Amino acid sequence: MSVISYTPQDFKSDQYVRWCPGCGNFAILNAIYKALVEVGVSPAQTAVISGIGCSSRLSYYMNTYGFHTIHGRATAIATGVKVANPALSVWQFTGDGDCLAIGGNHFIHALRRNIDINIVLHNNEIYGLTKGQFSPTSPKGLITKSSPFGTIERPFKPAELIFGAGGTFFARTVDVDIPTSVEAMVAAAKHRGTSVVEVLQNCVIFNDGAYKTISTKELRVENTILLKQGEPMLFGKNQEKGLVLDGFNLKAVMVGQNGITENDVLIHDATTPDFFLHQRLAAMSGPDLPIAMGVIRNVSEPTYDEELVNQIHEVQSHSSVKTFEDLLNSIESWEI
Amino acid sequence: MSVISYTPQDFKSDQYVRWCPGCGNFAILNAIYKALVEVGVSPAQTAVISGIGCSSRLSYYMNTYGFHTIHGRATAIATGVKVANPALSVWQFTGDGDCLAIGGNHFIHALRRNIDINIVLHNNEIYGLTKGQFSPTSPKGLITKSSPFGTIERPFKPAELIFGAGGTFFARTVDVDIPTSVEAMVAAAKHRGTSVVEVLQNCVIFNDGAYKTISTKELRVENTILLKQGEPMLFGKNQEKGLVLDGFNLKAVMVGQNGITENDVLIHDATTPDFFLHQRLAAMSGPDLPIAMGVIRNVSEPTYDEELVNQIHEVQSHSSVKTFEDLLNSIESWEI
Amino acid sequence: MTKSNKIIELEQVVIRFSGDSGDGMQLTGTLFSNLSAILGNEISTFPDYPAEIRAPHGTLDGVSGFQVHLGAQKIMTPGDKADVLVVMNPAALKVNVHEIKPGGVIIYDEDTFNTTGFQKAGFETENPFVELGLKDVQLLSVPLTEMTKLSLEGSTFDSKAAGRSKNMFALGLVCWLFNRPIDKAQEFLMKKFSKKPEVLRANIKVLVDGYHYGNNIHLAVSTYRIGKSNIEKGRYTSINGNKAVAYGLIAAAQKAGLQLFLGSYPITPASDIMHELAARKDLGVRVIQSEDEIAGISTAIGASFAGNLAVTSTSGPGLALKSEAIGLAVMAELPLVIVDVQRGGPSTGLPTKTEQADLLQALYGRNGESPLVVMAASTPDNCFDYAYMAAKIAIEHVTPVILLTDGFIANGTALWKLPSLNDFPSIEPPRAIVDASEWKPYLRDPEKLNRYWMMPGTEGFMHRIGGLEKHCITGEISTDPVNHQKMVDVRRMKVEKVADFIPPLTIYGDEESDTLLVGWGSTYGHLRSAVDELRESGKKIALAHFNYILPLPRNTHEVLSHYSKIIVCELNGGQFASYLRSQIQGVTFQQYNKVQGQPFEVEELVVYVSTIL
Amino acid sequence: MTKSNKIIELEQVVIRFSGDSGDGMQLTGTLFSNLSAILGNEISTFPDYPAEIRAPHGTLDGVSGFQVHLGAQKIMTPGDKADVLVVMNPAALKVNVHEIKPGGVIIYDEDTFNTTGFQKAGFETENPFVELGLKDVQLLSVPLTEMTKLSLEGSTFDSKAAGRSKNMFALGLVCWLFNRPIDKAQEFLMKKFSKKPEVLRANIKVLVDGYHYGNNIHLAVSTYRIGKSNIEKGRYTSINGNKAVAYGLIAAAQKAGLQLFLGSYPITPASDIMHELAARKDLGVRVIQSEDEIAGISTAIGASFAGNLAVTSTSGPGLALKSEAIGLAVMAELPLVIVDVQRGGPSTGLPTKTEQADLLQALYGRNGESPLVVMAASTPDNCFDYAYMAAKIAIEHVTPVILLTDGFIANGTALWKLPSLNDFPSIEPPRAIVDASEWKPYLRDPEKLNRYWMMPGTEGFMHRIGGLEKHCITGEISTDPVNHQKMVDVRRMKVEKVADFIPPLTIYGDEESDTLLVGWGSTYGHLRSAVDELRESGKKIALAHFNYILPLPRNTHEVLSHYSKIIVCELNGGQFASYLRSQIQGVTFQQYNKVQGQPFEVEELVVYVSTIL
Ligand SMILES: Cc1ncc(C[n+]2csc(CCOP(=O)(O)OP(=O)(O)O)c2C)c(N)n1
Ligand SMILES: Cc1ncc(C[n+]2csc(CCOP(=O)(O)OP(=O)(O)O)c2C)c(N)n1
Ligand code: SF4
Ligand code: SF4
Ligand SMILES: [Mg+2]
Ligand SMILES: [Mg+2]
Repeated sequence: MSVISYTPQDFKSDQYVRWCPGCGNFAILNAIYKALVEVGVSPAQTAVISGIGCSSRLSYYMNTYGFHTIHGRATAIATGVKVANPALSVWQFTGDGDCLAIGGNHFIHALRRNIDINIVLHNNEIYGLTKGQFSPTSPKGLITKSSPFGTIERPFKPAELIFGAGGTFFARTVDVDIPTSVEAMVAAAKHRGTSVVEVLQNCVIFNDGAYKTISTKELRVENTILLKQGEPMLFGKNQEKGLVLDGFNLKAVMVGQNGITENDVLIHDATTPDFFLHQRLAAMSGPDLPIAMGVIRNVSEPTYDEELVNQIHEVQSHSSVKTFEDLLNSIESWEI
Repeated sequence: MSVISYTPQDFKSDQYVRWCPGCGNFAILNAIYKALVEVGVSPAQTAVISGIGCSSRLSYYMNTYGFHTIHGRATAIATGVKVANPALSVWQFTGDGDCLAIGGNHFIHALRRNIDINIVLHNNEIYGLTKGQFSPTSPKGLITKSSPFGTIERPFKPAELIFGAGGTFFARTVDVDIPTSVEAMVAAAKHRGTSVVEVLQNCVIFNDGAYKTISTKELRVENTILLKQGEPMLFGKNQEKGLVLDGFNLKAVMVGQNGITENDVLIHDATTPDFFLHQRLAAMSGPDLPIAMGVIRNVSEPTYDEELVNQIHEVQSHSSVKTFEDLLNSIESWEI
Repeated sequence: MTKSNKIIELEQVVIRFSGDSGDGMQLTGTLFSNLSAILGNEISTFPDYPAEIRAPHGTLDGVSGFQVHLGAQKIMTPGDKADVLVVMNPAALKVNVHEIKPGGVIIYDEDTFNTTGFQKAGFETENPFVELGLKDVQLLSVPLTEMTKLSLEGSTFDSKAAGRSKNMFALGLVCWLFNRPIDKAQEFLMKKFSKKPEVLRANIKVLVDGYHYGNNIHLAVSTYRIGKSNIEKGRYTSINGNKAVAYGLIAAAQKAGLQLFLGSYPITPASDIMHELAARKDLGVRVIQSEDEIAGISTAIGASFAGNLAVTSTSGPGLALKSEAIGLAVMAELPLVIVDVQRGGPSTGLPTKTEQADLLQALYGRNGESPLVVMAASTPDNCFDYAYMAAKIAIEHVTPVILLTDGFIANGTALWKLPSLNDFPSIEPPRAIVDASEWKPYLRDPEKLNRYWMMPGTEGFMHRIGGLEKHCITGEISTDPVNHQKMVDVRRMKVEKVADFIPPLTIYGDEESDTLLVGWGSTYGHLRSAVDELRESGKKIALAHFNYILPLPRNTHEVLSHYSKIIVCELNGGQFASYLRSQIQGVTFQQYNKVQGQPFEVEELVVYVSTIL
Repeated sequence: MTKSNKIIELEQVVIRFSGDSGDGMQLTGTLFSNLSAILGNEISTFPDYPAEIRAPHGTLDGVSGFQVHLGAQKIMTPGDKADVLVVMNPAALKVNVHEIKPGGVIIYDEDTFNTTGFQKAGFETENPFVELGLKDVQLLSVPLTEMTKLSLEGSTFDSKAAGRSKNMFALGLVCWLFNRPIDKAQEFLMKKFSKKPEVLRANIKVLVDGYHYGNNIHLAVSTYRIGKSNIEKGRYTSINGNKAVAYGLIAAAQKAGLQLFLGSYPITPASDIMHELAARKDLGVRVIQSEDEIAGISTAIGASFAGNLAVTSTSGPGLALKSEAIGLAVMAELPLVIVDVQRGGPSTGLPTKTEQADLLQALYGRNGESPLVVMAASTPDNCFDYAYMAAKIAIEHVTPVILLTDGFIANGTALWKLPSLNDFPSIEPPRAIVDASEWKPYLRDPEKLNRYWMMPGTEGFMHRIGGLEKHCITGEISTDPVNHQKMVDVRRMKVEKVADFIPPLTIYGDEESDTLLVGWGSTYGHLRSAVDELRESGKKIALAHFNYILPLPRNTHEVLSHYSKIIVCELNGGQFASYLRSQIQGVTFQQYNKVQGQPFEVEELVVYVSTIL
């Protein structure tokens, strides 16, 4: 987009970063610095919108235009920013409470409209900032300040909600895996329409270990699959395992065993409009199936902001009303 | 549930019904009268909650306990009613704007929690009461008061949003088909958890003909399939057509042609937890595939209200605190 | 029951068209008022819709009315009661029985005055006039339905469709009655139905037949001639408040050189502002019909952050929902225009009725010390001016502004002289006057105390704002006690400073009288007319009418302190009175309030004031 | 810089514990205040949290404080400045430099007073005391970290874990300083850590070692003996305002024979009410942690419709979001308790700081004429009483009630005598007194003007209510102008009638003085202490403190009119003053305001009042 190239430093603000030591948000912050360098849009052309929550503090740490708004409204505010100035690269950083509890409605409507913003969802399955209540993604049974006997609520599966609302882009990463986060964020930036990057984020204080099964490189090799567009769905230490279809379900197999070859393994295609396989991939969880990481869905559909601008141009090309004065001349009026 | 049996008259209030002549809501009202007779719960044990919109006026026409609330909040209010008194049969009548625009967040969270309420969604793909703006279900391109050049928004597909939010029950009917509506409503009442009956409703004034392809018995025979639990997916005048799988997609076939027999036709099972086929069925639209009507998904999962009551009982069975006085005795205190 | 017919020369006349929702009364009334305006009359109109839901045909709930007041001059209100009432069915008669002046004319469609019609309207006898105790009116029975059918005989219209044109027959008749030019009416219809030649032809035929019907049979009622007004020469249109708001915003955006953005959710009676702006894609206006009111204002806040002239429009319940986000706009200090078209409350209330009961909500409906500018338009046409000024203040003082209108002026129309933008003050978005390296997001203009508005995309001025309390210069998060006090104070002072940029309060009427009526917003026409009437009858009385509410004009205390008796007249329980008491110590305020979903009547004000003078 | 050490006999003392967020200051403070309460002291505490985010260790932003005021009697506030300040690191010293009394004692952990510590706290030199210009204080340097490590040597704790126990060493030391019973402290710890025997053992060891350390080395500072208070005999606990609110609601539900329901969304500083009630499943309390504040109140409205004692709890931004739904509760006339634990505003503001700036929002933050009852608690313990009364009024008058508390009393604690429910008035849900066939949903009790509350499940009483204006008896939708006026009036009068059921305004202090201080809500302790101090110094002064705000006590005007100088003191920009001006004509109100996110200090009030007396 730009011939100037930036360094992570260009995107860092002078603010002291105030998360708890060990918080997963630090890694996410590092990832976004790196990703923005790759995206290549200038800090001045980048707008970072956040709601309220630990995660939402991120906007202060970016040397871009930033707006730390109110709880739950970041998606709607980001929508306004983008429509007002579609030339901006608009990012939203938001928590599972901010985005999916109080902000749920704006979120699903943004996805429906496919407005071109990039949403990074810091999913720590807890309300961090308010010191530890369960969130809409907390696993059922979790004991928290507001659920002393365990929650009785079924959690949202973000990917499924997103697909159900018409989402065109979904990626998943885990905070500690910065390279995958960077890749996902860059892909999100390139995708036109609402992109959601769900980052599984550890809250060391109120929900430590929520993602412990994928918290180290070794564990991730064991328990996740990193999906790559156009590549076979292989995983394991030596890429010795693969995913195949079993009816409508996915199954993990050993390549080379029972006559299964790499050719039997599914090829990842994030670009199919039909979300069936994306849903299946996103739904995978241990122990039989690996957790899917990377860009799971990446589909091209017209965006709201483009459509709006197109419609404006279309109408303007047919109308003689170019100014307020023209408008007055166009309406019924008479001399007295 | 009850040995007394009721007549539709028992559920009718004395209020004059004020919809526009020809409005599809009249048929829905008739269907609910009939359905409640079959459900057999007394009017006094029935609570009807609605938001604001033409459709939401329905609560006035029911001789039950009724609450015509504010725009978009019916789902949350109904949730409160049910949790406060789980013995009640709680119904919500709501429009596509009320439920999916301003009320979208409460709706998806009710589905997530699986609170045992029955939601009848009058989907006329328009804002009726405010005289004709597009709604979140209006087809893209629709020209309305607020979209004089056609909407640029992609509509929600209610079924998909519902499945994405974890919905356990979904049925679809069209206003004019009262028997199917009655059946769907009765099934919704029997289902424990959040049940959504989407009634495709004609707004004669602002969006007339939105469902004209299925507005008569003849057209419905041609263009819809009425799904029945455990029965093959047959449709057409003489049930001569059927649905089969073609990869992950559904395909309509002529039974008896090209060697296809009734045995090849899919059997409808609304009760599978996996929503794959339900989604496929709900997504069908003409001309190649019939529009699916009837109960598409009907899955058993614990409900929020049951879980809450269970947890209360569980805690109570272990606690010696039965009264406020006990509570005071249980806390740290000292004599002065 | 009837008087002898004569030609009455009038300074002004009030005509009310009333019929079933489907009878086209709004169109009839609009056409008639426009015809009158073209003739050089001043006009003021007020549609009186039924509740939001369509009620069954012929019933009281389904009655839709449109009142037109026209005259040579000083037409400030749509008039209290009608000189001429046109009723399309018995229900319309019943609903409007108290809206007719003594000696007035009632024109009714005799074809609907039958047993079915009486029953639907809930009459118990076959003689509605007697049953209603109507005396001292001139009745003019016309077979409107029948004549319309006859008029369209031989056309392609079936009799049901033909029936729908009977409003045109009535309009033709009334045009004859008031000497309105029938050819102008035809022109209007030609524009309106340009795409439906069939309908157009039918309507014109019926219209002309109605006119001639009056002419031919020389109906046994008074006919009227109305003097021409001597208003300023120029190009005029008739405009309602919602449209005027939309135009004012468009004008302001152009003057400021900004793109106009509206984030809004439909709600009666504000939706038309959105409809109007959504139709202005030719002018590049960006409208998001959002998923709810919170998203409406949130998208607007985002658009403001991004540098647009950002607006959100709503009515009372929507304003309530926006409360929290308004607080963000106050805290972040962003320009934002919030239009609240008030309606009857509380809660969903009376959505199609008018009221002034959102004032205290506008002033105080947010957490914390959260000051912003509150202003109110007072006539359909000055909705243009105040929308323009709201935008100017929002932009130049970098603050949210709530502009209050209400159902009465939003839907009512008045004559409007097409403005020239040259006559309007410039609007200068306040941009940083120092280099990026020296600039800080909460540096302020020393005069207005606004911060500078620098938007994304501007090289070098990257910064962060937000809803937490912030340091008074850098904008960094701050919980410092003294800084908080400073910021609370400066936000208040910034709003107070707006008083230096608004006109002083003026007095209408007898400045030297003892008694002062005080009003604000849409009651202006009624209050002023009442003052005129009172003064004509020899009483001494003055009026102070407010358009700027927070801050109040600087001279408010001084002006008010001249009067020993001050009566604050409002369409609410006394909200402005209560606000004035809280702001102006040492002055005693009395109240005259009405909360009935209806505008004042001039007459009630005159009677009330007369009793206390 | 030090004074000679002596034993000081005190009526009262203020101790402030301050350290890093992770240093356990809240626990230390709580234990110490409870120990004192057990000894028969009156107590008042106030935690002063850092902003919501955990700041980096050792920095100013991370400092967390807990102040305890204890004494023989009349401990009404947590105290202005500390007699003894315990600081765990240089940052805590810096943050609290203005919070220490002349001659006070500073106990500090010398192990953290090193170059790293100074740098983190932003000191420029190696001598923080000089750098801060601290004079006239007694410094007590203790190697807290080191001693704690030594104390735990040989245990299974690594030195990092051991470091975390240093608050117990400090506590032990302070217990020695103030003669607190160390065995009681051990008991408390045993309860607290019953499930972590390892941690328990370590904490007790360190605690006891700290105590003996003081004892052994006879630190060169003053030690204190505090008189025992002569408060009423009985069983006591210490309670904070949030817990007291929760208990008051539980008590009210039991007394009314209703199930208790809470719909709420977490928000600082109100969340603890929800936590408290969510833990009371044993009492059948039903809590929904809703998806947002609007759902919080909406579920509560549903629960009220269904017959529960329904409550929603929040803070300012949440109250703003609930505005529209509150209007529904007003219109539908349903019992509902809305607890607003105020915090610094506007917008997200200062979430962990205290303020009284939601008053006008509570009064007016809704569309239309939308009256409801507004009341405020004034101490941590009377949060119980006012929550109880809020529930009683909501139920018996069938109206929403907003109960205002704030961060100061919500988190602050006071001694609370365990109440007996017998001493509390009965609560009678008003059920229809006529047969179902005669009953109508908007029939009213003639005395209170409430409608009767009939819930789903009751055979025969099926009815419909809603947010549209309704007929004054049947509850059917009505747009009739006169009916609307009637309903607006009756909703207002119903709320006004509550004044017949609340205690009259009383005067504290010199009834006959010229000058009256006026306060409301949580400033009570400070205002009363200031009045006491002023009177002790011979000044004549009176205090009128309000807990009931809408309606005001019936005798308000009469009482206030006795004073020639009235000063309304508030932690906002003057909201109650402005409300009083709007309600009480002919009385002049002055203001004393502070908007710094902090409670008043008694001293500033005394100084201010002295200057104007
Ligand atoms: C209107 C409003 N309601 C509630 C809050 C309190 N609040 C702040 S952040 C938050 C949730 C935090 O959880 P999440 O969004 O998951 O972010 P995290 O802190 O976990 O990153 C809540 C409830 C608020 N600030 N504003
Ligand atoms: C807070 C609020 N916002 C907006 C409105 C205006 N409003 C009333 S109903 C409605 C939408 C109606 O559409 P829908 O829910 O689809 O119901 P329908 O009339 O089509 O049955 C709107 C926008 C309102 N009453 N309250
Ligand atoms: S509370 Fe949790 S999410 Fe918040 S900063 Fe600390 S570790 Fe991170
Ligand atoms: S406007 Fe449409 S939805 Fe509303 S009552 Fe009329 S036909 Fe029915
Ligand atoms: Mg979270
Ligand atoms: Mg609709």
